[in-house]
Amino acid sequence: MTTAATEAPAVRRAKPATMAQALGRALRDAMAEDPSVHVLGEDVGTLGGVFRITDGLAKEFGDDRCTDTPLAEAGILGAAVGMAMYGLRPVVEMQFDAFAYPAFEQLASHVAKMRNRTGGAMPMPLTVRIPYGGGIGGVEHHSDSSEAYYMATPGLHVVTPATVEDAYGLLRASIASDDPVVFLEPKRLYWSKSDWSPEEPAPVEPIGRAVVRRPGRSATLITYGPSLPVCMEAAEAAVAEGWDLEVVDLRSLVPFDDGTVAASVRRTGRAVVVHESTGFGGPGGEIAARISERCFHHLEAPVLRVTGFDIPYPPPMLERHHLPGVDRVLDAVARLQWEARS
Amino acid sequence: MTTAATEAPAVRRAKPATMAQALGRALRDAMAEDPSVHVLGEDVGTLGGVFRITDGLAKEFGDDRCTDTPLAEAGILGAAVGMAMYGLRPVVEMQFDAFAYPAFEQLASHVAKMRNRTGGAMPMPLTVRIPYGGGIGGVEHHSDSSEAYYMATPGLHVVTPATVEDAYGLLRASIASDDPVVFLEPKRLYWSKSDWSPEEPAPVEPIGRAVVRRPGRSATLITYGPSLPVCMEAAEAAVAEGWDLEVVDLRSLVPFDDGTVAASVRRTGRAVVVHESTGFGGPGGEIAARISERCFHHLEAPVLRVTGFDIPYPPPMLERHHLPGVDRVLDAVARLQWEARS
Amino acid sequence: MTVQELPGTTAYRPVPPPAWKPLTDPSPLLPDREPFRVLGTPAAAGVEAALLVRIHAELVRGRRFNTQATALTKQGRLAVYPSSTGQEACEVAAALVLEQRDWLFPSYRDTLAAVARGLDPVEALTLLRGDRHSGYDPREHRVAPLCTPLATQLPHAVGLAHAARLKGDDVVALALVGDGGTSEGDFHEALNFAAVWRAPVVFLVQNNGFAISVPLAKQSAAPSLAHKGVGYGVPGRLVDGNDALAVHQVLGEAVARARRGDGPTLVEAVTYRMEAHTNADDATRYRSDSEVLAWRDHDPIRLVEDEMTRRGLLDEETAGRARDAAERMAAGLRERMNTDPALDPAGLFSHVFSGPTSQLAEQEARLRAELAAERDEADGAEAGR
Amino acid sequence: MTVQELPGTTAYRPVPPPAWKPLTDPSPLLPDREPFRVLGTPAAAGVEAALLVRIHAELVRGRRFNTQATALTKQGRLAVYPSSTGQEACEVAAALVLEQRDWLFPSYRDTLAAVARGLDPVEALTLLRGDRHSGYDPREHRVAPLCTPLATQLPHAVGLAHAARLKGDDVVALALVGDGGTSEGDFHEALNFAAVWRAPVVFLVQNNGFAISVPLAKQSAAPSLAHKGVGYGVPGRLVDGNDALAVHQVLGEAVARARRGDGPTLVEAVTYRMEAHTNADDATRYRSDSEVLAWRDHDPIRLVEDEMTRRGLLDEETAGRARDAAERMAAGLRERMNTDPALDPAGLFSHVFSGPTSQLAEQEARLRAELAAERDEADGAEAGR
Ligand SMILES: Cc1ncc(C[n+]2csc(CCOP(=O)(O)OP(=O)(O)O)c2C)c(N)n1
Ligand SMILES: Cc1ncc(C[n+]2csc(CCOP(=O)(O)OP(=O)(O)O)c2C)c(N)n1
Ligand SMILES: [Mg+2]
Ligand SMILES: [Mg+2]
Repeated sequence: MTTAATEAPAVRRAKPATMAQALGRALRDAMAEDPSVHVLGEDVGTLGGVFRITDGLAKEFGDDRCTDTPLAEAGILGAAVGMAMYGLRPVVEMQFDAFAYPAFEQLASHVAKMRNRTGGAMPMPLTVRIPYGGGIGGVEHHSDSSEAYYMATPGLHVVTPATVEDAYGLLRASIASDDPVVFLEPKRLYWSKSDWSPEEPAPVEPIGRAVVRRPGRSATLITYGPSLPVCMEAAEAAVAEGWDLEVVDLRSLVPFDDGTVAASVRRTGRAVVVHESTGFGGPGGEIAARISERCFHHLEAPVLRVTGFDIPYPPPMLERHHLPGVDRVLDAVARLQWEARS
Repeated sequence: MTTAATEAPAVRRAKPATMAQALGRALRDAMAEDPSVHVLGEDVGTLGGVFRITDGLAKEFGDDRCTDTPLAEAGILGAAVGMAMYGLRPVVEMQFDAFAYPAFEQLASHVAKMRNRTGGAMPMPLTVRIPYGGGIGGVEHHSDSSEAYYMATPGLHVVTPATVEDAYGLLRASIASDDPVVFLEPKRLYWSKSDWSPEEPAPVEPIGRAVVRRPGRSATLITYGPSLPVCMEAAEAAVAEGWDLEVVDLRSLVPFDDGTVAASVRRTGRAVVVHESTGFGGPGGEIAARISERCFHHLEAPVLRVTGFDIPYPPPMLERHHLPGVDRVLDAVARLQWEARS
Repeated sequence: MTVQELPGTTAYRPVPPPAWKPLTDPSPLLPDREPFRVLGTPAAAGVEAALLVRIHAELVRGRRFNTQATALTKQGRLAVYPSSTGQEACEVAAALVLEQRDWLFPSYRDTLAAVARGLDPVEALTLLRGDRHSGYDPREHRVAPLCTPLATQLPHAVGLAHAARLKGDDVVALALVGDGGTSEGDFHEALNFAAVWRAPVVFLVQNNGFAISVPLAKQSAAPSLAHKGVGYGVPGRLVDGNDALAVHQVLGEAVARARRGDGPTLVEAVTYRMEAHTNADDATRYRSDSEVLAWRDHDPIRLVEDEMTRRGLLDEETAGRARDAAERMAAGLRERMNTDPALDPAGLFSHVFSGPTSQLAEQEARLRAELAAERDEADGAEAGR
Repeated sequence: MTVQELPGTTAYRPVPPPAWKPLTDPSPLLPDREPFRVLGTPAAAGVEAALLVRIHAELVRGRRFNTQATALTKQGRLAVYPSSTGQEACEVAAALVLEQRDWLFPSYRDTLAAVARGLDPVEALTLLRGDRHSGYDPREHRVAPLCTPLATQLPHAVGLAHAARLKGDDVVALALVGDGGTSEGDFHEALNFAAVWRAPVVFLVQNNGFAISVPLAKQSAAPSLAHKGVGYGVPGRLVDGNDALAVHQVLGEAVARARRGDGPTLVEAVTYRMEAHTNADDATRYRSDSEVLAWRDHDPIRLVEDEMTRRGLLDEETAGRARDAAERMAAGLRERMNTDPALDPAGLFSHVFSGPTSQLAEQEARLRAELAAERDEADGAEAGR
């Protein structure tokens, strides 16, 4: 698969690009390259999506390639399953995290199982894009972090970018994948920027590889999606406290890159998992457990978790108390039993 | 709340009782005691449910108290929400684990959130009974272990009995609870027996307390529901290997009894979590992470997990390879770095 | 059983197969071909003056509520507001046809219906201000929380109405949903349950032409949304949703029918969303000004005022009274929305369950410690100044 | 916008509100009041003898398939079998009306339709034997996997038909669902998508009177399930589901309509499940023998045979040929189902994803080691004997 965008995009965009633009560009390039890629969802056509990710696609590729569907998420995903059965590569947009729940049965009982059920005869090259997480002042049901549900469903890949470049690269890889991918878009990073411009070809990132965003020696922060900027900021702040933190961006929750994570923790001996999803039953438990299993004798302290509370997502005016911020990350780092090493 | 069954049951049953009978008796006693308890679901009335748990209820209490609904799980749970809003205590039966998925939105977005959303004004005293897990030769979609989904949804209690007595006691407590409870019934234990008879009053177990099923000193097996008998058998078999295993039955995944679990692991210094749900993203990750956080300096070895594989549930003829059995539990115990202690 | 086992040689009898019989007569379930109207028809003359005046006052107040709430978004006092401007006839009629003991199940766009039913506007707006998900006790005015996940409130209404009937209470539930919401599976399941249970519930579809940007033609190919009723054995009624008298009458009949024990009704009110989806939406992306303009001629307040004028009921005093009441409501709302709501972050844990779990107690303690530290720091900073 | 801003004083015009127009004429979408029949009516005489003979042979084979599969459950060779005895007319007609390039979307009860379409019976039965979830390549005969979660296959059929149309392929999808399945939200969403997209898809509801124990009257209060069509703008057709010629004709017309590009059709076939829900069910708990008996007089094979007799087409040769073909199929099935399927447990990991993940590779290695150890132990035990 190549990433070369041979033609100029419909609209020339100035640097720097936002994550939203990178996602839109990834869709556009995928559609231009492969006529079997179809985008469908609520308001994705004429409006270009409520976050404008699909802006311009209906115009460029027509309503049949970028389709405003009736308002019914199970129907959307179910129809996408049928389209995939006929050889298309549907890319479904769910409007918000909690509005993917009506499609849960289609996802768990069909999307995740179709290939396995048919002994490989019927693959599901389908991408489900879901804006997720909070921090944008969304009203109730607009800020869920639902990644734990998808992680616990064998047969799905679960991918989430934290940078503008990855947004492009991982979405291209997800659409190109012959396996179904739940592509989680951290909505509060939609307007984050990077010097990368959609004019430049961006690397298509293979799914399943974590990346060290900041090398360090004292401890490892393991995170993904919306919490990466928090961890980067915490790592900078930690320098003043004498800690040199390594930051690992998972990028893909399934498959999980045990290699990169374990190598980092073995090096640093301490780890904190950071995510905004609720703690109990959230991704952090799995991640912490895996680290403990693999790095037990290298650990100077238990793997700690900094997460959202175990509560329904709060109303906007209170969300800042729920979301893990720099202070909570540093607090956790401070609790990593530093005296033990000496 | 009392458990006294003041009248004799409609049908005298001989000892020993099965878990299925205990569940049915719990429903009957709850309905007899509290006229606001209503049972609804597919085939629960005339047929008495496909597992016959609700057998006799429609006859004894009438169709309005035990209702055959149309075939639509979101509708069933959604209607139950409305019934609870009006002050009833609905008990919903989902026919099988995977057939609860259509109701996922109602569960995640309403059942779990209603009390919190309304500042406590609108509680959800609602029980959702879900037969779960495999081992009964069920065709596809009839053997899912879906507890991870419910654990990751704040606002829900998640309860699962492993013994006949607990089936009665925990179901009574769940129905009596003012909070919504996902009550997971290990279907392969439906026909398990105990000397307890439905004629005797059984203790109502408070939700949220784990119990030590077998005291031991070498290591702790932490389990629940369908895997308890496996762990008990493994513990017996381990005696021959010189291991005296403690077995903890969680009974309630939410709330989680950190006290009992941590006390046990601090005593034994080693732990294996056993469940048949898939490992990745399953309950074991959370449990292992909690133990490591709380008992780090008492641990002689990493907390290990023995779970189903990370695959869609296999066809019946292969399920025995998927389900964690005694041998896998003993293998894990053997890997608990026994040399380290000496 | 195989065919060989079949007894004898009885000749084939061209009778309906034994289990089949039409369950219901379909004809009375089908909507009329044209939306029902009162205003501008001879029937309008038969409507009591008092009702006309009352509805007019409620419409004026409702419109004012909509404009005030929209203004509050511009002032940053409301995070977002999905306006029901243009749909006030439906919102107001939905509130007026219910008795105190009845229940209203609003969707996220129906703050006005909740307010018209008697809810404190400030409490009704917490969801959209962002301080609380649902700032009122649903039991006080029997208004369910404004529902964001589309159509999910419909089975709730059915369950509640069913429960009331089982308890022998004379209670009707009225549930609101949009044209887009009718596409969700929950709509289907709710209608079906209501019909099978003969629940005293009324479904009002406000067909305002759009689901955000998606026009009705991409949402449904049905003759009308009211035609969905017959598929459940539920009568479907089509009404001009901007004709407040018509909506009031049709809903009133449906509520009466439910109260009599004759089961649910599906009402489709044809109306139009005059504003964008919310203040955050840009409606010019998907519809023309001329379409919006055409609907101005069909404004619900205007239609009522035309009739009042015709009957000499719109004197300066009546109009002034309605306007004044609306302005008082708006002024009160403005004032009360101008103060920041008092919020206790530690309250985040108070209502997850009926009692605290050890996990939540731990987390609450941690948050309280953080808040105390924050306060100390702030105090320190202040003292240092 | 407030009412005050509204321009001028144009009088109220009693015209339909601007956005509303009936999208479709409802009349042609409504089913007839009686199920459509051919057998026992004058129209039967017009049906070609060859078709009659062919359908008869398929029905006999279908019945034999059902009885053989049920027998296999008693011998422990099939874990479970949901028999379609009594419903063969629907199953067979569904297979016959499709071209090779078309797609069939069966529910869990429709093994027979899949087999009638050409699937190897042993491969079609793997789900129910328990060796594989779906033992055939869906693309080979264009039969989707037998679908267990009710109604979830319906949106798949819509999506596939839509995709084919977008690609310009002349392909129709026919999806099967039960009366109970129509209550699921997925039914609603699929019908609506199909109508809006004008997808070439046909929905066949086999109304066999029960969803396990729940009779139709507790499932729906609609005049008929075919009346659900109009709510989507989809024509609803009601047919006697035990009259193979009628089902064949109605489905054939629906398929032709879809092929012409005129969109979906909803067909309700009124039939009866003669056996229990599955061999594991006890139907005496919820229905009377007399009801079952009444339907014996309406047996689909019997109805066809009556017509053949009338026309002198059921000579011993024809009957014998049909019976022999059925017995051959049954004997082959018996024999092939008598051997245990070869299964590789390590294959559990092969098709979760297109390639192995490191996690699955680890787990597979663990299982392989266990299996090797088991084999060694077994060999050791053998050697020791
Ligand atoms: C289940 C669900 N899916 C998607 C959304 C996002 N959403 C909010 S409003 C809306 C459009 C609703 O249209 P309609 O039902 O016609 O109501 P209206 O906005 O016109 O009042 C959408 C798609 C949602 N709230 N819930
Ligand atoms: C979503 C879902 N809910 C419940 C079930 C369990 N179940 C299997 S068959 C059945 C009854 C189906 O009735 P109907 O649709 O009429 O089909 P029939 O069995 O009569 O062919 C039920 C409830 C299921 N398979 N899927
Ligand atoms: Mg609308
Ligand atoms: Mg049926």
